[in-house]
Amino acid sequence: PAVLARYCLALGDDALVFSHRLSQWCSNAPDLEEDIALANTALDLLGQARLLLARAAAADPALVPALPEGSPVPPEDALAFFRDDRDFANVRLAEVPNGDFAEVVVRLLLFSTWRLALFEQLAGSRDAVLAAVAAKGRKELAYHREYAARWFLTLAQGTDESRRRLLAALDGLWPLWPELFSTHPVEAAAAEAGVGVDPAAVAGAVDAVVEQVFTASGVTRPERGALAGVRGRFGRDGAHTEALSRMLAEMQVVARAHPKGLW
Amino acid sequence: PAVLARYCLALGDDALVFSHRLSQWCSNAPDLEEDIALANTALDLLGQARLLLARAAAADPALVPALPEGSPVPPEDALAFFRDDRDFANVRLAEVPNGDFAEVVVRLLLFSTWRLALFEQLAGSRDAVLAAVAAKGRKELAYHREYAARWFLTLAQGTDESRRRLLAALDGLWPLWPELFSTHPVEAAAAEAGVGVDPAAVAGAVDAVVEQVFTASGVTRPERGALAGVRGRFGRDGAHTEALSRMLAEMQVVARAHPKGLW
Amino acid sequence: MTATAEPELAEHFEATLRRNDRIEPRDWMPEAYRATLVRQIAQHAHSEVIGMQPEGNWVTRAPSLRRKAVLLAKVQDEAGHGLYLYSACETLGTSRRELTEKLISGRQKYSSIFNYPTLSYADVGTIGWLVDGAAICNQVPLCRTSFGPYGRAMIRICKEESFHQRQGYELLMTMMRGTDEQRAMVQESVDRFWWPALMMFGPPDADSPNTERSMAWGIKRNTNDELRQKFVDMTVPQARALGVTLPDPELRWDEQRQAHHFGQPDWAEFKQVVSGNGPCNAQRVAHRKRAHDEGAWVREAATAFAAKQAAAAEETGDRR
Amino acid sequence: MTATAEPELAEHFEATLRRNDRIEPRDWMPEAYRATLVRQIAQHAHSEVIGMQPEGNWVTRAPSLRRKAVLLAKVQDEAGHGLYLYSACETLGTSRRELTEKLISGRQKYSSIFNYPTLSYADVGTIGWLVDGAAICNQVPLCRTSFGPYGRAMIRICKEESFHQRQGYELLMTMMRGTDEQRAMVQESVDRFWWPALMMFGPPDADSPNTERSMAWGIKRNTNDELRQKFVDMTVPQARALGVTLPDPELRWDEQRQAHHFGQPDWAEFKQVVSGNGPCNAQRVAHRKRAHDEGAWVREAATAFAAKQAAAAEETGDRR
Repeated sequence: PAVLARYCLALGDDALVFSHRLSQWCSNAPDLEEDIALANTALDLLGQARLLLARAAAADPALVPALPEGSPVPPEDALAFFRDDRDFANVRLAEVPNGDFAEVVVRLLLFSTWRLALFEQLAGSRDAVLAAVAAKGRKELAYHREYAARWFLTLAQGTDESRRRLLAALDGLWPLWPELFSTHPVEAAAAEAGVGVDPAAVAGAVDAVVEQVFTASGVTRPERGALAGVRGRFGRDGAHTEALSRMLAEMQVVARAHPKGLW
Repeated sequence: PAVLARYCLALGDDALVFSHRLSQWCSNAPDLEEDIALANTALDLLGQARLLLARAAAADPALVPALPEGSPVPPEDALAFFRDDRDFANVRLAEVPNGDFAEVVVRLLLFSTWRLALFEQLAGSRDAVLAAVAAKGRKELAYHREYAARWFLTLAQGTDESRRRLLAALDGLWPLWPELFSTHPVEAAAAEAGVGVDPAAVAGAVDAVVEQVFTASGVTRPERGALAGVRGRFGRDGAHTEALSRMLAEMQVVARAHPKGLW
Repeated sequence: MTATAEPELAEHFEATLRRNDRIEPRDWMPEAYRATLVRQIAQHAHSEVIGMQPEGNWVTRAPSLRRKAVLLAKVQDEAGHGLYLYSACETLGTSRRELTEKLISGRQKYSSIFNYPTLSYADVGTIGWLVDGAAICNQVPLCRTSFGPYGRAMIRICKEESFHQRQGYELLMTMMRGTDEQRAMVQESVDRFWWPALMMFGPPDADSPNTERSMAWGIKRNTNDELRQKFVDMTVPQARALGVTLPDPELRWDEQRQAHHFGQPDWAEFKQVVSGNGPCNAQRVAHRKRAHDEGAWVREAATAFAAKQAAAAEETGDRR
Repeated sequence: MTATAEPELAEHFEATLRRNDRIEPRDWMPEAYRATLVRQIAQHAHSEVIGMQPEGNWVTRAPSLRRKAVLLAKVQDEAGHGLYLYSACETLGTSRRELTEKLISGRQKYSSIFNYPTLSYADVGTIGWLVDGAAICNQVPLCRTSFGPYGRAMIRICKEESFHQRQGYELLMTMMRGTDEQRAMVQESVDRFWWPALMMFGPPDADSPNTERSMAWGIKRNTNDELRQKFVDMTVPQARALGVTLPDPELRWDEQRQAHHFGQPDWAEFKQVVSGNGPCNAQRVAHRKRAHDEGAWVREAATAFAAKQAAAAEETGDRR
């Protein structure tokens, strides 16, 4: 159960953190349709995050931060709002600060392609809750991927400016890609136990999908190396970029100001 | 003493909040010299803020937020880090988010011209501490004003682009100017008691200085009306812009995470 | 247009109004009716779009994941409402692009309520309860408005607004069951939004010169003061149930009128806000303009891509 | 230059070095000496400027007003050091502008330590203690470097760095007297920065091909490994006094050598960071480039204004 809990927390944090970045687009998108689409994606991921954090808390209540006696804060919120950045297990791709619209398109393409592959496997998890979350989530992720791939093609072939921005975004995010396929001990243990997926096992399939989008768009794969961790530790280990603690300062401020608050 | 405390708090908050905005320029200025100059200005104002908050706390300890028993946090930090935006008494000019370099030049010109006029009067305050703070601060403020006026002239007469940006910044900040001269009851009472200055009393003199800078730079005074308050309440009353609570979320996050911390 | 004489068309238009039937985009309509409608619908669309900002201000600070989802969904709905309403304008021959230009250059207005800042999470609830509540009072009669696409958009919008209003009220109810600080937040928020909410119905009837004509055209169904009274009567018992006071010392039940007597908002403040000096006017328009300007390259790319696709399709067609 | 023959000039240069005297900007010097110096001083200047970012990251979150003042003043000092060092480069005929271009286009490097993130307020203390400590070990010998302006800049810089180091150590000492969480923060921070601090002395001597020539020229006074040893010997007792452990299982006092034995940093990681894939390389350079680009219009305005002033002064002069 400790492995299951930590595994659900990792997948939940990916969704929670990237959902937050997407929610920062609210009222800032290039057009109303995109504002709606990005909010919708943020909502889908937020929904996944809530189920996964709740599963994590149920599987191992020791994970949930202690709150003042009598606090009505539910476990999902205790996990979301009362952990520090070093206790978040999300990959760094989820947390980097927003750039322009090309950046969100590329990030969403990479994130949803990867996560969809994981969820397709996870639909067969021995943990029934996780399997159900994955079964529901894969439809959402397939839609996100479609949306991102469509815009990837559009920006790649739209104007010189859009292509320039798309390539710059891809170049900037590419160093974060390998981290998604480096197996963390928790993932290895979860795969071993039949509840989770080893991301390295889906690397080939995921790469083929991304390559297909690149080819259709006339984009060549960047050659940037992987972004190093800190002492070999990555996002899953709680070693994040400087951006995460800033993001959490904003995200958690009201909840933390009212540890006994009822919302 | 309650009036003196609230008066010192208002002047202290002006300095604290604008100092924070200036400190956000750190490593972002157009050149190293400007980075140094803006940091220096931020430091001067931070120094003023510390003395004024300490004076406020000494004059009326009831103003200082309560902290957990055994907390070693000194009063100046309790005031800076453990009040919410609605308890800050700074004028809104101090808090609005940073724009480009023209914005900081105009804001610093307006702020330092106004504050210098106040401090010149305050040097004769019946409160010896406040008088000493003002006597020291006026030299700093005179320097800040010189710096801002020099850049105001440079940007006004530099390039078309710099002039365009300067005028846009001036236009954007001008609605915040009248608030600086609207007398708050605490200011009126402090002036009455001979410890403070009624800002309305220095309005003419301050305006003449600003007008001089405008004339030298070939800039005409904007015609924008005053920014309304909320139900007639302004920054001094704790009615702030949306930006202040966001700024404080970041500024206060570490201190609040460690209410018993020793730094 | 040239086939039928104008007096005849005008008679047909008037007859439709008399029957309380709907005018449809292809029907003939007087130019003044069209212009008034475009202005009114555009102002409403702009209000939805600008209205995303004050609530959006708290999306990233929502204090629970459930509240974050509710708020994000609500702001998303507002974008949707903006879309329907711009579409209704397009049936009248005015493009979204044109209207957006008017919004960001300050030539068209939006509801003055959004020129007030949101200063605590309680404001999210208060906006749902009071602001959406006032909007519903304004909008329910518009479901029967004479112009078809507008009326149909309003039916959908009102349904969603009612949902938002209940959600807002429920947030406040929940907070009132929380800590003392939370209760104080709710009261403070209601104190700030009460008068601006009353202003949402527009100036008193005596100062509202266009009301009569809009009512004759079936674009408006009630006067400002009628709607304001209705809102107050509806809201007072809700405030009591919530446990907050409304900041109006004159407020009392008038047994004779069987309605509440209430004080007048500060109409000088209203004028100041409408004329552009409200606490957030410049900020709101600048935010919209920035987002719009920053998105220009994306919209251009989409247009260029669509043109290339169309050209390619045509070429393929030619070759066949 | 043409007046005196090159061999004679070279002899004069070598003699100055032998006497441990200073070479001054107007003196003749070999081109390779000049180029090496420019590269070394520029890299140092860039390190000061880039070094503003990891600490600047915490200026807006400093947990007390005193610490905020101390940190802001420190970051300001770093900008000042950047200024002196760019000036020293200018005496060698290379402008700040040119060097900045090289920095933001990635053609010149800065200290690899700044490619690690700062993740808690304890990092501010650790950077002062370990990073500035290591920098001082590197730099104190440079006060006696053969090139005059560089040596004099180093004297001033070292004085300020020592001050910063003491402030950093004092912050950590204070935090260690605070809460358990604070002590854990300090330990975690030291764990992260220990190895990168050791890497600041550069690769092992065996892999440092330029050391010999730089030492002959008096640009460098000690080898990398000598300095690293000195740093470890200096730091171990400080760590003990502080109450933290250093994350090196091999670390122990070697009675025979009268020095500490310590493990080797992960040199593969070092190479990865130096070659641009460290956790923050791209971020740091992008930040600098953005600030520089955003400031272009200001620098242009200042130049244009100065030119106008000069022209006006000339015209006034002409008329007299």
